[in-house]
Amino acid sequence: MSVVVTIMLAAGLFFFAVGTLGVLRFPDFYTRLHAAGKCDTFAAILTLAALALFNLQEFTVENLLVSLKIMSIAAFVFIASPTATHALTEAALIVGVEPWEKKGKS
Amino acid sequence: MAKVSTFLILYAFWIFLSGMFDAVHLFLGAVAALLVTFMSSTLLFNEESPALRTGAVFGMLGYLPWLFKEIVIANLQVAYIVLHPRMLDLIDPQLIRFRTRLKHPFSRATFAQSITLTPGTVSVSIRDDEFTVFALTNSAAEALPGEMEKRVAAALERE
Amino acid sequence: MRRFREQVQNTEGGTDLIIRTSVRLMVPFIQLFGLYVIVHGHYSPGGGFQGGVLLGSAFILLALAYGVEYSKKYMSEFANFLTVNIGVFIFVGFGILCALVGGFFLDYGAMANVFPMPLPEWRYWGVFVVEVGVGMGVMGIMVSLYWDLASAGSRKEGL
Amino acid sequence: MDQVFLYSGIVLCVLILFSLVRVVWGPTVLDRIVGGSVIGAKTPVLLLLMGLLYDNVGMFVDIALAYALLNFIAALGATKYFLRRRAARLDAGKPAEKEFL
Repeated sequence: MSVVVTIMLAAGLFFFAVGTLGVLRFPDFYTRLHAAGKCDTFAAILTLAALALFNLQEFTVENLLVSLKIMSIAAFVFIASPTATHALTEAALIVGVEPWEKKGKS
Repeated sequence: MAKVSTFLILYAFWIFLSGMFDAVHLFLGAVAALLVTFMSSTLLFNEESPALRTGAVFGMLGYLPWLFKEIVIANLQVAYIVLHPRMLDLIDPQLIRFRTRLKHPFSRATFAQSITLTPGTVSVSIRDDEFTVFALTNSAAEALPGEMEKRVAAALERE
Repeated sequence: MRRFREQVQNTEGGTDLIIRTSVRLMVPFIQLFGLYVIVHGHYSPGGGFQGGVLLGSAFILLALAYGVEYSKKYMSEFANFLTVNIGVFIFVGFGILCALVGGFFLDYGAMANVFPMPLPEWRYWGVFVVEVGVGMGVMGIMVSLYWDLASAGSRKEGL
Repeated sequence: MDQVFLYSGIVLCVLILFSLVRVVWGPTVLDRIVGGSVIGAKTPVLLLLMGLLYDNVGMFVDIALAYALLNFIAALGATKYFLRRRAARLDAGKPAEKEFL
């Protein structure tokens, strides 16, 4: 059990790191949102699932309810994060943030 | 019908939030769930939402695993692009638009959220039945609307 | 890319389906969570103030997604007025009632003089009543602050 | 197992510090909002790790839930605020400001 939890936690942290690196490295606002929106959602779900699984090691009703709460955080993030990404993209496009374009293209 | 199902869902949510099964807390939970049902019963289930149809629920259950697989692929792709030393050669950001065949507002919103979570694309806006999507690479731009729209339609728009 | 941007800009103010759908699905659960935080103030972090903030933020979320005018269908100005005043009345009234029956302000144990119940029970119910009052007051003030600040006092449009 | 959680928490703190770079130096206001929401996505996990280290998950899970919720409202509200401010400036006949973008 603890091996599975460690692997999931490590994978989640890796995708968190990828998201942060992407936010730092990408050239413009829209591409940064790609990294932020996707990686953070998936990494949050992975790490929260790992913690919920670890919490279930001693199976009692109380622990089960706490694990369900943790999974409800994951479900909330799963709905909320793409919505925030969408709102930010649309706002940036309306306000007029300049997108980065590949050289040699009109 | 909508009110009863809202109340039942909220009461189940209360029980697993609370975790106390004595009479006082169960009664307070019933009062709270009734209050919320009274305040916002038209929010959870209304005419925009097909969630009351059982077919849509089972369709959603079939759709989510596929979506999760796509999310894993999307993350691996983003990881590849971010960790690539010459990242700027790989990306080619562009805006694309297409018309959708989906009719229901709820399934359109589901489709847009799925677009945001899957490889290389972020949905920008829905105007009438026209989607605007920001794609990170050329291949992601060409793949839309594609298979995902069919799957959403099969999951949620079956009559 | 510039042409696409102009098209999106020109259709500004259209209905934003994605935000509406996800907010619609979230708001009842947020309200129930706020009520849970108010009721379980003794055992877990939180209490009246935090629960009131969560309840108020549910209405603020509704007003952000649908506009202030629409959110008044769920929380009218008069209902908000009543909520704030009843909340403050419960809080101050219960405190003064405790003082009147022979204790200090908000001294719940003193209520045992008029209504015989064990002291711990009175502590429990006294805290509960006061927290409900605080929660109602905080929620109403949060919502009306948002209405006033977001619509520059006109209470029509909002952010 | 506590060691794993402790080191995960430290890694998350370091990642939050890196995200702060985007908040402080981000060229546009919207970049700063993205930096904030990236930090906000990590914080519930950090809170839960703290709860597991203190053996008190039942308490921290409520805080984490409320935090995730308020973070979403903050991102949405900030976005709407900047949209509205631009619209108000255009209505008043002034050019949309470029210094923030």
